[in-house]
Amino acid sequence: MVLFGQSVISGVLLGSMYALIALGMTLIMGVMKIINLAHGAIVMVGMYVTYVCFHQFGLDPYLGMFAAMIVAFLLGCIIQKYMINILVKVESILPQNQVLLTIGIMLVLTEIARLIFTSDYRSIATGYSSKTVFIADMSISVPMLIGFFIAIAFTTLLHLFLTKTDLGKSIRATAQDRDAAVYMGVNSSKITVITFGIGSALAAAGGSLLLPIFYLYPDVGQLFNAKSFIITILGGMGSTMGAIVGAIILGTAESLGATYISMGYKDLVGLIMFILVLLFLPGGLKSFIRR
Amino acid sequence: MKNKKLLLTIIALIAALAVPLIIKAPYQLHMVILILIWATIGTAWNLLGGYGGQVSFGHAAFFGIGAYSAGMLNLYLEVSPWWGLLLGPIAATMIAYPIGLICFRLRGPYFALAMLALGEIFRILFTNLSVTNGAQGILIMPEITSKVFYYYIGLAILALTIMTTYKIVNSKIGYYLVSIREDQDAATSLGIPTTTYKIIALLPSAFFTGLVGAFYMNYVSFIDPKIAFNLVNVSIMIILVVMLGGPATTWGPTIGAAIYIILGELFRATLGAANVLVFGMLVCIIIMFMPNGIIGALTNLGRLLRQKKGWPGGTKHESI
Amino acid sequence: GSQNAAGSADVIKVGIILPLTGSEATFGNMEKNAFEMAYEELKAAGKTTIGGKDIQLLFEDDQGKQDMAKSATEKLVNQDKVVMISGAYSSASTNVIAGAAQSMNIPLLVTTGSADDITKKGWEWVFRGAAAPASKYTVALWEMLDQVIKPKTAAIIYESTDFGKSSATGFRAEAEKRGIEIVYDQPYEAGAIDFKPMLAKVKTTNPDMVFAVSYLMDASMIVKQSKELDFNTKLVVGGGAGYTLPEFRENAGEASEYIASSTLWVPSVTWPGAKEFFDNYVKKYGKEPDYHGAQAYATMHIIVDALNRAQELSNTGIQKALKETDLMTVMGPIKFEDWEGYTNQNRPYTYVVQWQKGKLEVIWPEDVKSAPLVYPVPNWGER
Amino acid sequence: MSLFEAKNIVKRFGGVAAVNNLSFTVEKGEILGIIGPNGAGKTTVFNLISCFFPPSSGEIYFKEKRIDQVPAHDICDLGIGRTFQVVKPLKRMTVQENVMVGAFLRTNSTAKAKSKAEEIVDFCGLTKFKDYEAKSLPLALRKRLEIARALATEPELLMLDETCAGLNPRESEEAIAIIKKIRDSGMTIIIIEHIMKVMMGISDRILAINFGSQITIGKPQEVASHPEVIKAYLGDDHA
Amino acid sequence: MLKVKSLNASYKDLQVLWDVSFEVRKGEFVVLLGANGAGKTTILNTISGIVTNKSGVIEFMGTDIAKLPGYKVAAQGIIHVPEGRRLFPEMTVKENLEMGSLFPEAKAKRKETIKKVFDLFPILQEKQNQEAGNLSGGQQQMLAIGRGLMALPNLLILDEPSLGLSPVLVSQIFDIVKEINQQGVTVLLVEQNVAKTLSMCDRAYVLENGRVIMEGQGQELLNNEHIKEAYLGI
Ligand SMILES: Nc1ncnc2c1ncn2[C@@H]1O[C@H](COP(=O)(O)OP(=O)(O)OP(=O)(O)O)[C@@H](O)[C@H]1O
Ligand SMILES: Nc1ncnc2c1ncn2[C@@H]1O[C@H](COP(=O)(O)OP(=O)(O)OP(=O)(O)O)[C@@H](O)[C@H]1O
Ligand SMILES: [Mg+2]
Ligand SMILES: [Mg+2]
Repeated sequence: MVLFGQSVISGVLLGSMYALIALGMTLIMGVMKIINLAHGAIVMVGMYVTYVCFHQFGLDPYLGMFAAMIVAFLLGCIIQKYMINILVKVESILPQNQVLLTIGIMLVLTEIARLIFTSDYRSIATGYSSKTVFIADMSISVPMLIGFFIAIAFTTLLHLFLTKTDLGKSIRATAQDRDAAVYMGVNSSKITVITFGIGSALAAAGGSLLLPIFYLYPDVGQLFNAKSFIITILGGMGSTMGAIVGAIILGTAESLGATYISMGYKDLVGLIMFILVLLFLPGGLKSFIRR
Repeated sequence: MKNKKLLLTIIALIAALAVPLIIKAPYQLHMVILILIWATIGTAWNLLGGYGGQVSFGHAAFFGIGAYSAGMLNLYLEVSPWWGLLLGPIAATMIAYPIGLICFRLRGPYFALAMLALGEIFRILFTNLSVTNGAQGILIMPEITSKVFYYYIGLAILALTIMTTYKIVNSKIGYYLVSIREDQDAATSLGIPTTTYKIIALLPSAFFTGLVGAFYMNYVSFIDPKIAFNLVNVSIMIILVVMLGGPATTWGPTIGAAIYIILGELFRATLGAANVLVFGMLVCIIIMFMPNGIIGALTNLGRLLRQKKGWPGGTKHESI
Repeated sequence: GSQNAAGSADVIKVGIILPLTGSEATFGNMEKNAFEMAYEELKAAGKTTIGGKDIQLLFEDDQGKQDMAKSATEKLVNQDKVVMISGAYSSASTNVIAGAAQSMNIPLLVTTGSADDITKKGWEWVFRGAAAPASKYTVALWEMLDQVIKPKTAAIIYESTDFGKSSATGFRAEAEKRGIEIVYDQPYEAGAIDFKPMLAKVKTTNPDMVFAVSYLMDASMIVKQSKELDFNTKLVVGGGAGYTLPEFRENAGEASEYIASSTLWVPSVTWPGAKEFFDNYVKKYGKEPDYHGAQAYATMHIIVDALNRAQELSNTGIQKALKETDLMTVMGPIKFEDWEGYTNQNRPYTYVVQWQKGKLEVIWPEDVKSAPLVYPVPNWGER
Repeated sequence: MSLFEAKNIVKRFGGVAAVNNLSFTVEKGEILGIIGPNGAGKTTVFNLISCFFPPSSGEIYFKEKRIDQVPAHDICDLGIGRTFQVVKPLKRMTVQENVMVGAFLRTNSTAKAKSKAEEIVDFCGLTKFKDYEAKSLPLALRKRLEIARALATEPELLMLDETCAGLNPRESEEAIAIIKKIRDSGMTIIIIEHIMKVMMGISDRILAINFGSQITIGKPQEVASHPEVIKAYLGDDHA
Repeated sequence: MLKVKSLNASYKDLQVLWDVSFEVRKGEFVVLLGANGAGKTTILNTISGIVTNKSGVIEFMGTDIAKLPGYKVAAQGIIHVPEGRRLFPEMTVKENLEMGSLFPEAKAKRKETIKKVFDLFPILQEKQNQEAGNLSGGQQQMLAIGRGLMALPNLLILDEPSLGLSPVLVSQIFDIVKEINQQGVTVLLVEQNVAKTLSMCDRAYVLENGRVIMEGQGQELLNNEHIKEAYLGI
C-alpha cells in the first residue's frame, strides 16, 4: 500500500513537472497547429538561463524562472517571426515541412548551447533541492510540490487569458483563420509571434522548475518532446485544462508502470497510451472537460 | 518526350554502372554506398509520404527490423547475414501491415505522431527484449570487404526500388495516392478505399526500407536499437533527404541523399565543433527557401522562365 | 586523396576517432586533450620521431554515431593512409570501427569502448589495452564482497545500454556462482527524472546491497532520490562510470557520501606517472580528468611504444609490435593476452572506491587502499 | 421498386436531429430536387446517402440493396456519385488528372482512364483547361470539374449539392445545360439548389424539407405553392 | 469616402486587376458586378490589405490606405465580410461576434451591439454557445454579417452575402443590408444576384476581366442591353 501510494504521489508530482512544458506545447501545437520539435530545445534554453542566473547572480531558480521566461519568450518570437511565418507563406506539397524546420532549429539551438557551455552536465544545488516531507512513510519532494502549485497557477492563468481576454480570443481566432482575423483588425502575424513566444516562455518555466531537482546538458530537451506530444494529444489539442490533467495522468501511468512493470518499459506505457488515445479518443480529455 | 526520358534513364544507368571504374578510392566509394542506402530509403518513403501524403515519422521501425533480421539470422542460426536481404524486407512488410491498419485510421499530423510513437515503441522493445540482444546490439563480421561488391548490390537495390515506385506511381495506384494526398474526402467520394490504398503504398515502402536495412547491417556490420530505431538519425533524416531533393518526384530522394551525405561528411571532416550547427542552419535555410526541394525549386524556376501568360493564372502541371 | 599518399612518406599517421561533438563530446574532448598532452610529453622526450619520420595524430569526430565512425574509419584508412587507428568512446562506434579495421587489416587499439564482444570475436587486428570489458570492471569488487561484505541478497539496477547490460550480466553471473539471491534486477532508460517508483520497489525487497550501473547524472539522481525516500541499505556500489566522476559529487551533494563504486582508475593509484598526469592535466586544461582521460593518456603511450618497437611500419609490423607490448602506464601494466575467450585483451586492474567526506578514497585492493572501507554505511538519518 | 429509397432516416448530432425521420424515393431517370431552408439537413442527407457517416437510425436502399452500413468508398462503386457543396478539387492535379481519378474506378488501364477522361472533360466543356492545375480554376469551373469527376465514375445516381451557387445567371444557365445533358444520357439525379428558377426548370419532382423532416414532395409547381414551403423557405415575394 | 484610382493587382506573376478606378460616397450603396473570376473579390481584398501585390491609390476619408497592412485597414472602419464567410469554426457564436468588436469604440458598445445583432438574427441568439463550425451554411452567413456589424463600421464591404442561402433568407439579408445602409452605414456589395441588387443599389460598376467597363445608376444598368444579355440571361 505504501508502495502504491508512493508511486501515485511520485507520478502526480512528476506529471506536474511535465505540465508547464506541455502547456507550452498545447499552445503552439493545439492552438497554432505547429508540430514543434524544437520545443525541448527551448526548455533547454530556459534551463541554461536559470542556471546562469543562479551561478552568476545567485538568483534562486524560482526567480530565475522569470528571466528564463523572458528570454524564451523573445526567442520564440524570433523563431516565429523570422522563420515559421516565412515558411507558412510559401506553398509546399507536404505541409509537414514545417516540422523539419523546427528540427533544424532544434539542432541549431542545441549546438549553440554546446559551443557555449560544452556538453558537460550541470546542476544547481539549492538548500531545498533534496527537501522532503513524509506522509505516512511516503516521501514528497518539496521542490516538486512547489512545481505542482506553480503549474496549476500558470494553467489557470493561461486558461483565463485565452477564454476571457480579447488578446486570448484573438490568439484562438488567428489560429483558426489567419486572414479572417485580419479582417477583424487583428494583426495576425504579431499574434502568432506572441503565441509562440508565450508557448516558449511556458516551456522555459517548466524547465526552470526542473532545475533544482534535475540537471542539464545541451541535449536535455529531447527528453521532453515526446512527453509533451503525448500530453497534448491526451489532453486534447489546445486545451489548457486538458494539458495539466493529461500531464498528471501520464506521470502517474509512467510511475505505476515503473513500479509494477519495469522501469525500462516506463516510456512504453506513455507511448501506448498515446496511440490508444489517438485511436479511441480523438478529441482527447478535452471531450470530457469541456474547454 | 517519352523517348528522351528513356534515353536519359539508360545513360544514368550506364553512368551508375561505371562509377567504380572512375571512383576507385574506397573512401569515396564508401560515401557513394551511403548515398545509395539513403537514396533507397528516401525513395521508399517517398512513395507513401511524397505521393500519398502520409508523412511517416516512424520509418526507422522498418529499417531497424530489416537490419535486425540480418543480424539475428547470423546470431541465432549462424547463417550468412546476406539472407537478411530476403528475410528483412518480408519481416518489415509483415510488421507494416498491422501498423498500417492502426495508424491509417488517423490523418495528417495525428498520423505523423502515431508513426513517431510506433517507431519509439520498437526502439524501447528492442532495447529491453533479450532475444534481440537488447541494448548490446548485434555485431557481425563482414564477410566481403570489397567496396565494389557492396556498391553493385546497393545500386541494384536502389534501381529496383526506383523502378518499382516509378511503375506504381504511374499506374492507377499512383493517381489514387496523389488524390488521397490532395483531398481524402474527395477521394472517398470517387470510390477510392483510402485505407486500402495507403496500405498498398505502405507495404512496398516498408519492404524496400527493410531491404535496405538488411543491406545496411551487412555493410556496417553492427547495429543496436539506438542506431537502427533512431528517431532523429533515421526517421527524420529520411524525411529530410526527401524534402531536400524534392518530394513526389522520381529522382528527388536520390539527389537529396547525395547532397545530404556529401555535405554531412564535408562538414564533419572540415568544420570541427561547429559541424552540426552548420548542418542545422542549412536544414533551416533549405526548408525555408526551397519548400519543395531542389527539384521543386528547379521546376519552379523553369516555369517562371517558360510561362509568362495565360488565363487563369494556372500553372501547367508537370507530370506527377 | 592522391596528394596525401605522397605526404604519407615522411610522417607516420595515426588516426584517432572520438566524439568531439554531440552528446558524448565532454568525454571525447577530455580524451583528445589527454592524447595531445601525452603526445607533447613524448615529443619532448624525443619518442615521436621514428627513423626521421614524425608521428602525426589525425583526430576524426564521430559525433558519437556509428555511421560517422564508419565514414571516419574509411577516410582515415583509405584516404589519409594511417598506419593504425585508435578510439572510440562509445561501444557502438567501437564495434563498427573494430569490424572495419578487422576487414581492412588495420591495427585498432581501443581506447574506451567496453563492450565485451569487441575482443571476443577473435579479431587479430583489434587490441584493447587501457580499457576493460564491461563485465570485468568488478573484479576487485568481488574480491571485496567475498572477503568483507559477504552479502546474502543484492539488487541490480542498470541503465539499458551496452555497458549497463554487460555489467549487470557479469554481476549476475558472479552472484549466482556464490548463491547470492538477486531480489531485484531491472534496467531503466537513461535520463529519467524520477527514479522513486523503482527505488521504492527496491526498498520493499530490502537487499543487503545495491549494485547500480548508471551514467553520470542518473547516478546522482538515484542516490539523491534514495536519500529522499530514506531507503537504507548496507552498501550501494556503482558499476563504474557515473559513480566516480567529480560531477557526481557535485550534483548528488551529501547523498554521495559512502557510495562505493568499482572503477578502472583513480588519481590516487600507485602506478608511476598517474599523479603527475592528473596534476598536469588539471594545470593545463583547468579541469579534473577522470579515468577516460587516463585511458587516452595511456593509449598514446602504448601507441608510441609499439611504433618505436615495430620492425617495419606496415600493418603486420605494427600488429606484431602491439602484440608484444609490455609497458607500464598510468593505467598499470599493459600486455595483450588471450584469456577467457578474449583476444588481444589486457587484464585490467580494477579498484573499489568510496566517497568519504567528499573525497574519493580507494578502499580495495587492500595493498593500495587510501582509506578503510566504511561498512555497513550508516542510515541516511545518521550521516 | 424504385431505384433509390430512404426509409425513416434519422441523423443526430449531439442531441439535435439534423435529419429527422425522412423517407423518400427516387425513380430511375428522374431529377429530384431537394429544397429547404439553410440548416434543414439537405447536405446531411447527401452525406448519409454517400455514407460519410452512418444514420442514427433508418434504412437506405439503392437498387434494392441496403447501403446505409457499407463503407463510404463502396457507395461510388455501387453507382452513386456526388459533388460537394464546398468544392474539393484535387488541387495539384490537372483537370484531366482529376477526372482520370474518377475514371479509374471502372478501369485499371491508364490509357483507358485517359481517353474516358478526355471524353468527359469535353462533355463538360472543360477541354480548354484540361492541363491546368485544379487549384488555378475559378469557382464556376471548379464546380463543373466536380461534376465531371463524379461523372467519370459512371454513376447511375448523381447527387449535386449547390452546383449553381455563386454562379451568375448566365453561368448557371451553362451549368443547367450540362445537367440536362446528363439527364438526357439516362442518369438519375438528386439536386440541391437554392435558386428556385433553376430548380423549377429542371426538377421532375421537388422534396421540400425543414428541420430535417419533409414538408411536402411533388411537382415543382405544387411544391412552390405549398403554403408551408412559402413560409419557411421562399418568402412572400416568391408566392 | 472611398476612392480607388488606377488600381492594378496581381497574384504572383499573374495580373488580375487592370487600372481599376471607382468611388463610393458617404452613405451610398454601391454594387460591383462581374462574372466569375472577373476580379471582384480581388478588388475587395486589395482594399482590405489582404492582397499586397498592387499599385494605385486607395483613399479612404482622405487618407491613403493602399500601403496599410490589413489589420490597420480594419481599424479605419472598413469592415469586410469576406467571401466564404471565414468564421472562426472552433469558437462559439458569441465569441465570433466578440471578435468583431476589438477596437475601443466598438468594444465599449459590445453588449448593446450584440443585442442588436441578436434581434436581427434570432437564430444566432439561440445558438450563441455552439461552435460556429457546426452551423449550417445560412446560419454561418448570418453570423459573418453579424460579426461585421459588431465593429460599427463606417464602410461595410460584403462579398456575395447571399451565396447558398434560401430564397427567404436572401430577401431577408438584402433587407437587412438595405436597412443597415439606411441607418447611415456606407455599403459596398458584390453580388451575383444581379437583378435584385441593381434594383436596390444607388450605383453600380461592372467589371470584366479585371477592368471596369461600365458604371451607372442601378435602374439604368438594369435596362442596359449588355447587362441584360451577359448577366441576366434574358
Ligand atoms: N458535423 C456536424 N456536427 C454537428 N452538427 C452538424 C454537422 N453537420 C451539420 N450539422 C448541423 O446539421 C444541420 C443541417 O446541416 P446541413 O449542412 O445538412 O444543412 P443544409 O440543409 O445543407 O443547409 P445549407 O442550405 O445551408 O447548406 C445544421 O443545423 C448543422 O448545424
Ligand atoms: N490566390 C490566388 N492565386 C492566384 N490566382 C487567383 C487567386 N485568387 C484569385 N485568383 C484569380 O484571379 C482572378 C480573379 O478572381 P476573383 O476571386 O477576384 O474573382 P471574382 O470576381 O471574385 O469571382 P467569383 O464570382 O468567383 O467570386 C481569377 O482568374 C482567379 O482565378
Ligand atoms: Mg448544404
Ligand atoms: Mg469572388
